[in-house]
Amino acid sequence: MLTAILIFLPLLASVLVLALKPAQARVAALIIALAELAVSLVAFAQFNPADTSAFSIATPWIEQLGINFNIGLDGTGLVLVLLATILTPLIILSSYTGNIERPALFYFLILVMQASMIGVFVAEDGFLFYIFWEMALIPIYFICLLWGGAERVRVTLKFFIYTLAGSLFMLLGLIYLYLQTPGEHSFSMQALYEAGKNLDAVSQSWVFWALFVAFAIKMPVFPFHTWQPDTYFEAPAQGTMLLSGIMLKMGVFGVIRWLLPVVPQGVEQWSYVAVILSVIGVVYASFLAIIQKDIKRLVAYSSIAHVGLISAGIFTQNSAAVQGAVIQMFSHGIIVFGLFYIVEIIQTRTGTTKIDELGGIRSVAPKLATLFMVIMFGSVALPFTSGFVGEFLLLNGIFQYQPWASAVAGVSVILGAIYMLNAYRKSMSGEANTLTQSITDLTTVEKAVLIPLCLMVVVIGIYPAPLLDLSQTAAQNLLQIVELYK
Amino acid sequence: MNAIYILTGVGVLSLLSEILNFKKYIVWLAVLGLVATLVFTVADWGTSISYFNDMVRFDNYAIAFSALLASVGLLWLLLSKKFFDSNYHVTDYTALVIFALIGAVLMVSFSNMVVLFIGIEIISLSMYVMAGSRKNDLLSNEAALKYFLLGSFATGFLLFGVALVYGASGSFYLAKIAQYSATAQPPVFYYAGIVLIFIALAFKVSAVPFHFWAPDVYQGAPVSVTSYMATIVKTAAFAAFFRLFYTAFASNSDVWWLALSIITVLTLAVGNIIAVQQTNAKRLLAYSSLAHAGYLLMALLILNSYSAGAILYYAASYSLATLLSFFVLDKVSEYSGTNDIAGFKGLYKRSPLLAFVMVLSLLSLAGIPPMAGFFAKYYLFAAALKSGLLWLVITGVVASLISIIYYFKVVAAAFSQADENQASPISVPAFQKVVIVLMALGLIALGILPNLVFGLI
Amino acid sequence: MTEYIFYFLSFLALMSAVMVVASKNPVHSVLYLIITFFAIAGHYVLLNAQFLAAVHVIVYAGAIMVLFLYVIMLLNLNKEAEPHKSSLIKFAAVLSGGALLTVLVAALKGVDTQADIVGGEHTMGLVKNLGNILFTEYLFPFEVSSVLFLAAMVGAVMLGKNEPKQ
Amino acid sequence: MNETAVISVNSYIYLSAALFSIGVAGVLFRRNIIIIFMCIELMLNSVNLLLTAFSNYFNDGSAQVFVFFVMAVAAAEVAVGLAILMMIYKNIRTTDVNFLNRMKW
Amino acid sequence: MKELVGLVPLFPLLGFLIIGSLNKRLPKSVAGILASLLVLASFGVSLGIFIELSSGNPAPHTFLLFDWISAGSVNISLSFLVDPLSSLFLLIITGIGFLIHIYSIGYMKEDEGFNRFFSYLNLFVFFMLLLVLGSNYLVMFVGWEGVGLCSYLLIGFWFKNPEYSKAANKAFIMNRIGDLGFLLGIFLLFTHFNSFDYATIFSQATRFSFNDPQVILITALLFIGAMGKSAQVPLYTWLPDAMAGPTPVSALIHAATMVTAGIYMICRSNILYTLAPFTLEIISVVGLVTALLAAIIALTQNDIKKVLAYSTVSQLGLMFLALGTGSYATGVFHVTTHAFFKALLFLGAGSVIHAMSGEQDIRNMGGLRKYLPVTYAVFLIATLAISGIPPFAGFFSKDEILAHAFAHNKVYWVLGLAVSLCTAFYMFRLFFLTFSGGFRGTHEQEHHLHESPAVMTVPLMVLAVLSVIGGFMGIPEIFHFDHALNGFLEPVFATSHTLVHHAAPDHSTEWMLMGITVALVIVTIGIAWFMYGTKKQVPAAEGSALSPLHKLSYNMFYVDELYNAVIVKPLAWFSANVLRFIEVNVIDNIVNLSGRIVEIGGRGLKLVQQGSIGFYIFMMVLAIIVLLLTPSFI
Repeated sequence: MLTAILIFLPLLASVLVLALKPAQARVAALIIALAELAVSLVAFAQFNPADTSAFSIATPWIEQLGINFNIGLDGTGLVLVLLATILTPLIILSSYTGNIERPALFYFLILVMQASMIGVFVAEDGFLFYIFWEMALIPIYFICLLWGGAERVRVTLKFFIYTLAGSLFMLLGLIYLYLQTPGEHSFSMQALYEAGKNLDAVSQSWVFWALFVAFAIKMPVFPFHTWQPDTYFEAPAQGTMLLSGIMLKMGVFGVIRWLLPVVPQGVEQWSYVAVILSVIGVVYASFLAIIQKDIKRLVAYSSIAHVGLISAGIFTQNSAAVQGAVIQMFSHGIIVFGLFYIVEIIQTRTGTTKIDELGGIRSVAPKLATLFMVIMFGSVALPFTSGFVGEFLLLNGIFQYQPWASAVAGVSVILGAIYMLNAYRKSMSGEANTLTQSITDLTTVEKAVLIPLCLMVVVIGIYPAPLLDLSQTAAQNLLQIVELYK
Repeated sequence: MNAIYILTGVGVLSLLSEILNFKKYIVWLAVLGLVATLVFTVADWGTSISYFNDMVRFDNYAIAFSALLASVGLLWLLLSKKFFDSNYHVTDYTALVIFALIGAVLMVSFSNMVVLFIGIEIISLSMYVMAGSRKNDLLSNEAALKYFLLGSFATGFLLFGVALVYGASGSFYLAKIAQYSATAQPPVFYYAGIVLIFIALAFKVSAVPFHFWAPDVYQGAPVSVTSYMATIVKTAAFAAFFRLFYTAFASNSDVWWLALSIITVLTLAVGNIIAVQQTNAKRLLAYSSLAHAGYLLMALLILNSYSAGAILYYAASYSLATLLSFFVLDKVSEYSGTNDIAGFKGLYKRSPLLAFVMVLSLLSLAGIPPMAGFFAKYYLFAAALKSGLLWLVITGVVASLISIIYYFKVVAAAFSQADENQASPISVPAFQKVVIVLMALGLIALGILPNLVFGLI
Repeated sequence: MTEYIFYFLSFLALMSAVMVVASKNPVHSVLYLIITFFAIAGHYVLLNAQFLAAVHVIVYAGAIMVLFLYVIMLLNLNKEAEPHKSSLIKFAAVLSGGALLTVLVAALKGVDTQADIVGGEHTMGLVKNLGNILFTEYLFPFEVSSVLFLAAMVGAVMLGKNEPKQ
Repeated sequence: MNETAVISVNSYIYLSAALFSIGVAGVLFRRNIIIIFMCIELMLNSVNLLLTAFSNYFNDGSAQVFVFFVMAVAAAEVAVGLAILMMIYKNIRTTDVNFLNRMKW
Repeated sequence: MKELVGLVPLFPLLGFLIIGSLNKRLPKSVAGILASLLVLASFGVSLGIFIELSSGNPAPHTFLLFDWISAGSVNISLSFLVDPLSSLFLLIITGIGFLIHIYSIGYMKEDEGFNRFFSYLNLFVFFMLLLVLGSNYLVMFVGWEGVGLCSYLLIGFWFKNPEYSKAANKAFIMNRIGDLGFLLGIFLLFTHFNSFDYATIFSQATRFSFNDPQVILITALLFIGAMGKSAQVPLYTWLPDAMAGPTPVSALIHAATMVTAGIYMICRSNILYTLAPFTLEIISVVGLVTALLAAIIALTQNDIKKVLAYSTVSQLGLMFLALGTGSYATGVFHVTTHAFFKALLFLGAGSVIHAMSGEQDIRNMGGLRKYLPVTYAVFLIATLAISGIPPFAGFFSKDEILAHAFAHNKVYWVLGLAVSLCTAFYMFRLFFLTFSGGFRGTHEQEHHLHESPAVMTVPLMVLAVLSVIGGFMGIPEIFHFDHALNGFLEPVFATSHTLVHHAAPDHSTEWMLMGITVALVIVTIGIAWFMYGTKKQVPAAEGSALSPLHKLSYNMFYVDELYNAVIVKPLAWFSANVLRFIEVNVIDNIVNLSGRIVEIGGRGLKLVQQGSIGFYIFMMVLAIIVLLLTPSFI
């Protein structure tokens, strides 16, 4: 029941928001998001990794076609649901500073987006998964289109078509699997798993690629990433946060839930390619991040690098790495959100995101600088920040899979430090210049967003057990399935 | 059958209304008539009766499509109220539209070639006239001329084909032809006949390369008429196409399968690719409608138990979305004075409702979940994959991707800043507001609960 | 004997059909078309479809062609005013017409037997029989074609009528 | 005409095909709308001829009934077609079929 | 006491949390004292532990805090290991840490970031304690990176100066290079032992044979980490730059504690290293090269802190030499004594700089003896200690290193000796230039000269005492005393010692070596005195012509420039040109190409729709002909 509430609460409430006046809309949106957070926390409190049946709902939806409204929560899904429900109120809150035009529509879209993404994380039916997957694309498209930067029309279109291209092939893959289910075809997750594992190796490879490309584009994994920096750059801050903070996790989640267990042989056969691509992406994006002149693009490339690591880790099919991926998704979500928010704060105050034009902010806005630093160190995966736990588990997992891959991916540990620290130094250190000398330090709202974020970064870094425990069973089950059908 | 009676009555009534001086109410009368048609059609559900020596057969297929046509006609009437109000020939138009609907119903229910032929001709003749109904507008003239000349040219091929098929099978009855196809060793000219009929119907559904009339006619005709042609005429044509080929020529599918494959791929490709180039929204929608013909052709190509339902569902979702988008286009061009995409600029400011409706319908046309258009395509893709037509599905997928480009052009325009001179708010009559909102919700509802429709037949 | 008549009529029909296309003056075209129609009517007679032949002459030669003539006269088109298509297009037109014919003939050649005959003791074409079929079996299309006529009539009237200036 | 004349159905099919092709070629050949229109009538007539031949071949009247319908439709088409022609002529003062080509691409 | 080990890192953590969160709201005086007291409390506990361990209860104790990361087969607990090695380091860290805290109260008095400084300092102590206390490699790594963080924070403490920030970045990034090696090393350990715990790994390590490639790889990777942290060639260039931080930081982090983490790590993993003599050989060479290179550079430097920084690098090199020869305890011994006298040197230098109002160039100093008597005295002691004059602390430890080097390889000894001589020379050069002769600075500076307050001088004096007596904890056997330190540390290195027995040089050789060393050192000091004490030579001013070798040394062998030209620039060029090209012109172009195909296709195709009916019909007829042919294809 809670699972259904998680989906429908924001979905239905969003319509309400649409009808409200601007001032009411933003308050209402925040309240709804907080209510949603409360629901997810209740789910978290009640969650028992060993028995998740309490969260499952299975009803036929389009019975003739074997399409079901099957939803449920497992550890992985819950972590991501938590991420979505934690970030959404913060994202809404973060928009309070800026002057959003047409707020009702804006918050409506954010809430629809949230509902869709949660739907992706809880769907246990291939068709349902696909529906939510696509549904999430529409609001973000409009958010980018309506509130984005100068080049938004072209860039968002490219983004939309690119990701849609991927997901349509995923749809084909899913349909193919569906048609392989015995008797009256069914889209239910179990049926698809069964169908997938019974395929011969060649078909599994085809399905693998059909699905992988979709997820790879979403994450994005090199070389499917070129939509991403532009989109992040053109999107409004909240759009970027949604995209990078939650939405790209859909891709990773897709791999965990809808790729690895579906075509184990295909994965076995091709995972090395996926790992290689991911690892190339890690280093490649890191190098590109170093030369970025714009801090927003820098963060965008850093995100590609981080996600590449997550993706590589998952494809090693090492249970610790999968858990690492899950916690890293959470961590990356909050950190990248924080980074983009800080970029947004800097941009609204100075009007620029060019690194070279900034400088000396630390002397005029020490609080901003301090929180930025915490988040930055989370991003460079310093121990005792949330970034470390995941990165460590991932790198270790990759190492056990293929040592050199880990060594190459590990270069990002250095490169990450280079670009983040340089960006920080150039923007924060030194004497304040004409652009930065008059900026004000954080407002209450901004603090309300950033302080919880930084606390999460540190607390998860020191005590990740709750999140790790969530994914433990899920990861083991997953790998059991994979092992079983290899 | 009731549909034909009622519609004929309404048609004649509307002609009389001029004489009897109640032309003011005629549109509403027609609306009532269509409601009655709908009700009486649906009431026959499941009966499958053939009438008049098996000239027409109202099986579930026919009833479902008649109901669809009646509903679309009803909605069309409601949305085109202005077209009638502003027109001197209101009664004639009403009559023509209703007559065309009769033709459409004949096309979905025929079981004899003669009826098919007459149905096609009724609908075509009405449309020739309607396309030219803006008599002093050269574009409208051009549309009428092109439609008429090309249409009657195609009729020639239809007839030749029918004659050849008759010449081999000795009957105009679908059942007998089917029997003949299945059992006999037909002469080659029988196949030629099938191909000729096929070509003529491909023309009616505006499949590439017999599509040349469509963009021009759609662009030149008044928006309401275009909307009628793109929905009702196209639905009827596809229903007829499928009915004929599924019942009569299914066992000869090897004859027309290659031809159909070619034109399906061409239609998907050409429709979408050229649509990207359009700056005129009306013409863009025309090409879009062309592209959708490609998807419907896919359903023919698949020709399995999924097909009929797929066509019905696709036609329903497509018609709803198309009606809506043409309605918005009409409103926008009325206020902007242009059919260009640029006219959509600032639509969100000028009328949020219209913008929303437009977006929903375009999303549906583009096939984005949870809109009905998505499920329509999904259903087709699934059916095609079931038949092992991977190449077809990939073509469809690529075509869908291309279609995003132009649909989103309009969307982007609708949500961009308005030009100075195009900032006036657009007003929509209250009842039409209700109608379009209901239709938009219908698009979503159809998408979420597709089994309301596709499983019917 | 019948064969000769057949060949004569066929020749007449084809030749005048060609002339319809080839004549520069529209009025000539009309006249040639009328000749074609008469030749076809002759074929009908040959095929024992006498009633059809009569109707054909009345409808086509009597009504339709008169209508054509009327329009041509009304629009004062009885001169060779037609702009000429370039010879390339003409060539292409003839070529594609020929190609179509070839393809059609190729497609039609499979008629099962030469022995099947046309002519003979057929009474099908009599009014009685036709009337019987038309008003029993084909009653529905017959009635429905009234809708067609109504539509055509309304349409034609509407298009032809002058609208009051608004 | 009750002698047993032997003319194969084939001959009629060829004749019709030839007439039909001439009609098609005419449509392609001419630019005058009226002539094109007449060529289309020619095409329809070839069909009628073919149908009648088949009717005789099968000794089945329904084909001849079909011919009636074709005639009816042709008449209706002519009515509408000429009305359209008149309407257009009023506006553009020409019967050149290619004159109206504003809408393209 | 061992059970209370949890308190040791807790106190400084508390200090960081309290001071860091209250920041400016806390009065400066309170912050300084609170921070110092908390470290003192840690010191107290550490001392208790030390006493307990040294008084006959040397059994290691593991203290489990909580399970930190537990995922799949990875199980990492946050737990502490108390054994002689860690307890010794605890003492050094908290003891010297405390002294430096006290000193900083005076040194940083005027700074507006006073509270921030102390919070960082406490954080550093916390992480350093974590580093040495961890009972598995991951906790060590936490501390390892944590101290790197604090180092970064403190080097860039005066963030308004962009150069300082750059130095901080450099330090962090160079450390990260090492850290990657370290990380890969522990991954490889995990591959073999499926654990990160010392206990598990060390108990099973002997299943590797000597010089097993895997163990060589593991130790080499770990050593890369040590190179970064302990500033060894080639990753040493950050340390001289790190002098940008406040001087107490240089003393604590970049001399006494953090930079010795590498030595600690290798000692901790001594079993693995013992099993990999090949790696040990590498370590010796790297240590020697570093020691020599840094010593040569230090000869010509004019910045008082730079000299000390290179001296530190050089001394660290010596420590690695000791480790490389397999004498881990000696390395630890030198770490300890070095902590005393190098901290003292830095703090003394701090006192000088404090007096000179921030001036660091020794060419502008001179004759400070009379202005800063206390500083002068302690600085002299420290200089003697580092130069290896008996009986000061440095003598014993350095002598032990040289003796082991001699036993291992004579060449090492010769080079080690050269390093010692250089050390003596540059230190006395520094000493004479600073304290003897006449004052060479401006009048203003001269007017301002004053001895530092007691809060600064008292720690100096304590350290001076330690520098004098510190060596006695490890008196060589030839003096007929027990080597207390060796005995104390024996449990840690026991396994290594059973695996490999290092033959100590016989007593006569040792006496001889000792004699040669001391004699040469005294001669060197004499030369230095001659050059800078009596002749009052002053190093050439900036930009004057220098001999090639001098120039090379003065410019630090152009290593930074070399790195820049060979690594940084090419990589930047590669990213900016090659990768960017691939990104924009290849990958993105391929993506855009699909769009362009549609675009171009559309432009071409739409021309077919050319508007005239004649053409349409023509196209239709053509299509009909083609389609009519299709059935015949089948």
